[in-house]
Amino acid sequence: MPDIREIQVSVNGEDHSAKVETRTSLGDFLRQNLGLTGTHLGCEHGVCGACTVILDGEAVRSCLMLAVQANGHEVTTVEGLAGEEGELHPLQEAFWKHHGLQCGFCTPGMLTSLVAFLRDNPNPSERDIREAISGNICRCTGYQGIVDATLEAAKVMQGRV
Amino acid sequence: MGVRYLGAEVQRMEDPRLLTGHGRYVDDIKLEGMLHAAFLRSSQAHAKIHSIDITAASDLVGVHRVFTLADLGANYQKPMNQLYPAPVIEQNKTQYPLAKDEVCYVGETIAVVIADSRAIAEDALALINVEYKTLPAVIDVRTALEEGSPLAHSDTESNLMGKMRSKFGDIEDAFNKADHVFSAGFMQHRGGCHSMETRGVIARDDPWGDGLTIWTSAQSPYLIRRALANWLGEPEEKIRVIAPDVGGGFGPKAGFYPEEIVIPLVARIMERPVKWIEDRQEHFVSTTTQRDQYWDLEVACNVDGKILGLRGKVTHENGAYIPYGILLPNSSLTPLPGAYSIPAIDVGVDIIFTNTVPNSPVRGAGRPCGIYAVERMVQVVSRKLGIDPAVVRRRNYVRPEQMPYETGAKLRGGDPVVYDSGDYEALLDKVLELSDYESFKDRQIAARKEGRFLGIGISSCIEDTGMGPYEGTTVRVDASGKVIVKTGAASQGQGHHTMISMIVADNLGVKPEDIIFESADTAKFPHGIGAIGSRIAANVAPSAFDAASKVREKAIKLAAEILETAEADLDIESGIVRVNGAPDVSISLGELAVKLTPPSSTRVPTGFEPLLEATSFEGSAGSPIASGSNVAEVEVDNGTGEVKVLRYSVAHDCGIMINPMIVHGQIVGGVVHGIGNALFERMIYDKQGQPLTMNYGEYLLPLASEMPRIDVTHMETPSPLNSLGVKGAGEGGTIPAAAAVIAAIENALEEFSVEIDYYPVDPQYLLGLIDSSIDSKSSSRLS
Amino acid sequence: MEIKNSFTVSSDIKTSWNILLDIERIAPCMPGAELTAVIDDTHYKGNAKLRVGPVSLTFSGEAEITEVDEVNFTAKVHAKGNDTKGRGAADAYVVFALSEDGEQTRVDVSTELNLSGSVAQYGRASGLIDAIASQIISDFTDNLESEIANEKTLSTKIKKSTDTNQTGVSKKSDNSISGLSLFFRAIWAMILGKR
Amino acid sequence: MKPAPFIYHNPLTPEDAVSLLASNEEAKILAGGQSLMPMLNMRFVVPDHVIDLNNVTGIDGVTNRDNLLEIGAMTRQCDLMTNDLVKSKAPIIPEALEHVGHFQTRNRGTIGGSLCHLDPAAELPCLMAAYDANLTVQGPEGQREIPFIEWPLAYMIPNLAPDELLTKISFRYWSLNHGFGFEEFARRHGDFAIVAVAALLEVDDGKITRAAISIGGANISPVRLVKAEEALIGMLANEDTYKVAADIAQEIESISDAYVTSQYRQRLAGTLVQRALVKAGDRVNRS
Repeated sequence: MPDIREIQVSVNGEDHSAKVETRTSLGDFLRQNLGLTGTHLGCEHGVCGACTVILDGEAVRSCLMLAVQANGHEVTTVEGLAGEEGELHPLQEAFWKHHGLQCGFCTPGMLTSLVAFLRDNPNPSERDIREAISGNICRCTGYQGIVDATLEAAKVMQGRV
Repeated sequence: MGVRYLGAEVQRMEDPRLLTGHGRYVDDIKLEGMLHAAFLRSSQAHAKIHSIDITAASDLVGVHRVFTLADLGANYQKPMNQLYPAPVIEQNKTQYPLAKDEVCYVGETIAVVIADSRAIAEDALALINVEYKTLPAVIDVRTALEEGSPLAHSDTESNLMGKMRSKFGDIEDAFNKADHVFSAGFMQHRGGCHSMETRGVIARDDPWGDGLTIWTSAQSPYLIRRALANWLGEPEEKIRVIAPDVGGGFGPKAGFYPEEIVIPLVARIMERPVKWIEDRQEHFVSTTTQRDQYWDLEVACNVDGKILGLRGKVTHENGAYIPYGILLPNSSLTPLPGAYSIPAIDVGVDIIFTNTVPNSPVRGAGRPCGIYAVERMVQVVSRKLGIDPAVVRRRNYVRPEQMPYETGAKLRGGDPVVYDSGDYEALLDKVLELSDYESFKDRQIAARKEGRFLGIGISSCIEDTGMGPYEGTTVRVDASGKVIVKTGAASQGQGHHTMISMIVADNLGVKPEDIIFESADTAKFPHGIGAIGSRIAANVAPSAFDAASKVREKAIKLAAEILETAEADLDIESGIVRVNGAPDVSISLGELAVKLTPPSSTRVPTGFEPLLEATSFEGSAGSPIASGSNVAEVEVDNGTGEVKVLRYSVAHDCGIMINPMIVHGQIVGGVVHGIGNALFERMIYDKQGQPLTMNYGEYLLPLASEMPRIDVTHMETPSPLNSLGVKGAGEGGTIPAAAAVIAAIENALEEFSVEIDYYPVDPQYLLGLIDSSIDSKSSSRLS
Repeated sequence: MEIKNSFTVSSDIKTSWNILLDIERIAPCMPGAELTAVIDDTHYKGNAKLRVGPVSLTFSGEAEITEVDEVNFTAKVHAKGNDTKGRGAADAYVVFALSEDGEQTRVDVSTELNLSGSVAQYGRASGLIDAIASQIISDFTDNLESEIANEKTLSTKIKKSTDTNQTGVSKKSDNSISGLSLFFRAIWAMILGKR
Repeated sequence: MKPAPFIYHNPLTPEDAVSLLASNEEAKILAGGQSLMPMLNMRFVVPDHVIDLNNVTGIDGVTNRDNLLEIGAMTRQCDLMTNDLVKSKAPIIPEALEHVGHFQTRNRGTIGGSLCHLDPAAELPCLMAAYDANLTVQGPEGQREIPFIEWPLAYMIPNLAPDELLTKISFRYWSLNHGFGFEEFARRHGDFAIVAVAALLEVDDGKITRAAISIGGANISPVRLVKAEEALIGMLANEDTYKVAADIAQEIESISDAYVTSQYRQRLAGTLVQRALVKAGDRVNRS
C-alpha cells in the first residue's frame, strides 16, 4: 500500500496542495505533479546539479529531498526567476548575451544556483564563480560563457553597469 | 541585399525558452493514458540465460505487463539492423532488442516492465528472476586474440570483428632512407557521452490514424525512422520520429537503440502511449561509448625532423556489438597524417569484441585518437632530436600552396581525403602569440625556482567536417508574412535555429524573429541525415542559403510583375519588397504568398508555381577540412601528481563563421571535453566485466573549478567546397586537446624524463613516473 | 576473483573427507551463512548475510555438490545466490582437494567467486569488497580446519572472532599505525552484520 | 532511480525519533539526506521506514560551555561555516567544510549525518577525530557518550545501535593561538578526498607542545597519527620536524580501490601531512 501524504507547498509564489507518495523526490513532484518541467533531473544522485531549486531562499538539490519534506516551505524554480511581465532576470539576460547555454539542460540548475550564490556573494571573482558552479555539470559550454555571464550579471545587479 | 546577420554575434533564438524553463525535452512530454517503462538489464558481462521468471513482477499492483523477447511477437525474434554495413565487418554482431538466450555486456536489455509509474516499474524489476549460466568474459583487448582467450560471443571463433588498414606512399622506402626511426606505444581511453539529458523514448501508436509517433532524444531522427521501418517491415510514412529539445548528444545519441524498437512495439501491443526515460545508472551501462585503443607506432624522419613515414598497429576495443558500423576505427585512421605532409603511411587496426558496452563515436569520434597519435610522434621526434616542437611542426606542415592536398587516405565512402584550404603554419603563429609561447621559458624558470613545475605543449590538427550527402532546407512564406523554415537537421544545443535563421533572414530580407523554425521531425521535412561529424553547418547553410535565394528570386519576379517594375529595381527589407528609390511602392512577402496560394475560383499568376516556397539540398562538394593549433600550459604538483591546466589557447580555422559566438562556444566546450579525456574521464571494468564507475562522484566529468580560461582566436580561410565557404566547428576543440595537455605535462617534467604512455593521465600514474625517475637517478648515483 | 587457501589437519584423510562431505556440518563454517533446506544429497538451500557499510545484503540461494571424486578426494561445489532486494548476485565455484601429508591431511580450497550487480559496481569500495570476500573465505577455511581437526573447537573459534569484532576500535594506541590492523578487524563487523 | 517504497515518519522530538527507531525494523534515519537520498534513489539502501529528523527540535545549533563546543547533530554544514563560535574557536572546521560537496549540498547536509554515514574520506569525521570529540547518542534507555575513537566500528559502520540516535557532538577547543591546517587531495573540487589531513598545533617558545594529526581517506575510517604526534612534542616547529611526521604518515595502513592504490594513498598522506603542518605552524607563528 503506497504511503501517501497531503502536503502544502508554495512554488514560485503560488500555494499548492497535493497528495504525494512519500518516496517521491521534490524534483519528481515539481515536474510530474505540478507540471513544472523546467527543473531537470540529470543524475538523481546529487552530483550534476541540474535539479537545483531554491528552498526558503537556499539552493538545494531537488533530487536529494523528498517532496513530503517541502511541506510548509517555499520553493522557487527556474520558472519563477523572470519578472511578472516575463522580463528576464539579469542573470538570464546575461546567460543569453554571453552564450551561457547550448543544449539548455543544465541551465535551470545553473540559474537557480547562481541566483542564490549572487545574493550572498554580490561581487564574486571568476575563481569564486567557478567554485560555486563546481556542483553543476555542463557538458556543452566548457563553462566559460556561464562564468562571463555571471560576472556581468553581478555587475548589473549591483547597478554597476 | 546587404549582409546583416552572417558573421554577426546574433543572440540565439532558442535561448529565451530554455532560460525560463520552457524547453520541451522528451521527459517533459506527458500524453493521455501514458504508461511507464523500466528495463531489466543484464547484471552479467557474459552469460547464457536459462530462464526468465516474470511471474512475481507481473503480479505486482500497478504493473500492466512484463515483456521478454518472446512476448514481442513471432515476427520480431531477430537481432537489430546493422546501420552501416561494410565489407571489413567480418563478424556482424548486433544485439536483439531484448536478449534472446545470451547476454554479452552488463546493461544489455533482457525484459521490460510496463507500469503506472516509473517507480512501480522499478519495484517490479527486483522481482524478475533471471537464471544465468555465467560465461567467461573478454575485457582486455590486448589478450583477446590470444589462443585460449574467452570469446565475447559463444558462437564465434574469434574476438576479431574485422581489420582495417590505411596505407599509402612507399612505406618501405621511407623507413629505409630515413636518418632515424623512433617508436612509441600508448593507450588512449575515451569515455562516454554523458550528455546532461539522458536518452529517452515515448511512443504512441494510432493504427487507424497517424501510425507510430516516437519522440526520442536523438541526433538522427530519420535514421531511426528508417531503421525501425526496416526492422518492422513497415513503410517509413507510417512512422513519425520527433527529436524535440535534446539535452546534448555528442555522438552516442546518433545511433539506433534497442529501446527505440521495444518502446514503440510495446506501445502498439498495449494500445497506450509508453514512456521510457533512461536513468543515469542505465546511461553508464547502456549508452554507447568509446573505449580503449592501443597504438604502437614507428616514425621515420631525417635529422632535421622532417617526417618521411609512419607505420604501426592499433588494437581497437569495440565493445560487445556493432551498432554503428566501423565509423570509429575508420575515423581513427583517416586523420593520419594530421596537419603534416607525410608521404607514406601504413597503419592497421584490429577491431576487437569485448564484453563491454558497444562502441559509438563520442565527440570527434576516432579523430582525437588519430590526431593524438600523429601529434605524439611529432613530439617524440622533437624530443629525440632536441628540436623545438614548434620548429618540427613548421618543417612538416602541409603548406597553403599545396592546397588542395590529397593525403593518400580514404574517407569511409572511399573518396580520397583532400585538404581543401587552410594555412596551418599561420595558425601556429597565431596560437604561439596568443599563448605567449616565446616568454614561456622565463615563466618556467621563475616557477621552478619556487619549486613549481610548469610545462607547455603544442598540438595541431585537421578535422574532416561536413560529410555529405546533404541536409536540406525548405523555406516558405505564409500568408501572414511569416517565414517557415524546415530542415531535417536535428539540434542538441548547437544553435541551428539561430544559424539557419540568420542565413535565411539575410537572403530573404526578413528579420530572424519572423522566422518559424521547425526541425528534427520526420513529418515536417522529407529526409535528413543527422547531426554527426561536425556536418550541419557545411550542409545546411548552403541549402538554407540556396532555398532562401530561390524564394527571394520568386518573390522579386512576382513583385516585379505586380508592381510593374524591373526586378533589378527591387529589394526586400523586413519582409517588404520595395522599389529602390520609391519607398512607398511596395508589396509584402505575405501578400505575395497569398497570390501564390489563392482562394477558390482564382488563378495562380501565369508562369508561377503555387506556394512562395523553395527546397534545396545543396551541400558541400566534399568534406571541408577545418584546422587548428592549440597550446596548453600546465602545472604539475610533484607531491601529489596533480596536473592543473593553467592556460589554454586555441587558433582555429573553420572557414567563414556564420555566428562567431556559437563557434566560440563549440570550441571552448570541445576543448573542455578534450581536457576531460586527457586528465579525468575514465570508465573502469573489473576482470569479470562488471562496471565499477557508475556515478558522477567516480566518473570525473570536467567541472568549472578545474577548467582554465580558454583563449580563442580565429582565421577564416573559406572552403571552396560550398557556397558560403563554411567548415564544421563542432569537434575541432576536442580533437587536439589531449595531445597538447600531455605534451605540456612531459615538458613540465622534463628533468625526470617522463614519457606518458596512456591517458587519462591520473595523478597516481604521474607521481609514480616522477618517483621512479628519482629512484633510478639516485640509485645510479650510488652505483 | 580467485581465492586459494590451504591448511593441514592432523586427522587422516578418510576422516577429513567424511567431515567435508557433511554439508550440514560444514555450512555453518561460512561466516553469516545458514542452511535453510536440504533438497537432496547434493542440493541445499541457504542464506548468507553480509553488510557493506550502510548496505545490508541477504543472499538467498542454492549450493550444489557438482562432483565428488572418492578416489582422488576432491569435491566441487557450486553455490550461488541473489540479494533478496535485487542488488546483485554472488556465484562461487569451490574446489576442495585433500591429499595425504604424512600422518596428516592437507586441504586445498580454491574458490572462484564472482559478484555481479550493484553490489559489485562501486569502484570506491571495490578494494574493500574484494578484501571482505577473501576474508570470508579465509575465515570459512579456518573454521573448516577447526571442524575437521576437532569439532569441539568450532564454537570457540567463531566466538573468538565475534569477540574481536565487538571490541571494535579500542585503545587509542591501537589505532595508531603501529597498532593492530583496523582494517581487518573491522571487516569482521561487516561480515557478521553487527549493528 | 526511484526509491523503493517506505513508510515515512516525521517525529518532532528526539524521544519520538528514538521510539520510532525502537518500534520499527529496518528503519533509516534521514538527516540532511545528501548521502542517504542517493543511496535510496539507487536502491542500494532499501529501508522499510524512513525517519526524518528535519522537524525534530533541540538537536541543532552550536553552544560554548566551559571550553567545550557543543554542536547539535542536525546542525547544517552551511551553518557551521558561518557560525561565529565555530569560526573563532575551531577555524579549521569552516576551512575543511569548503571541501565538503558543494554549497547546495552543504545547505542540507548535517554534521550528524556525515558522522553517521562515516564515509572514510569525509572531512567531518576526520576533524572530529582530530579533536577527540565526544558523541552523544540517545537510545530507549537514555543517553551515552562515545569518544570518537570508539565511533567507527567498521567501514561506514558507526558505533550506534539500531534504536539509537546521534544528538550531539562536543569537543574541547584548542587555545586561541593554536595553529591549524586542513589539506586534502581530491581530483575535483568537492569530490570525496583521496586523502585528507587535519593538523592542529600548539607551540610555546618555538617548540611544539601539543599536536593532533588526523588522516581521512587512507583507511576505512579516519586515523590519528599518534606516533607522529608524540614525536613532534618538544621539537622545534619547522619544516624538518614536519618531515619526521610526514615520513611516519607515509607508512600509514591504507586501502586500495578501483582508482588508486594503497601506496599512492600513503604517498599522499606524507605530502599532505607535511603541507598541513606547515600551514598550522605558520598560523601559530603569526598569532
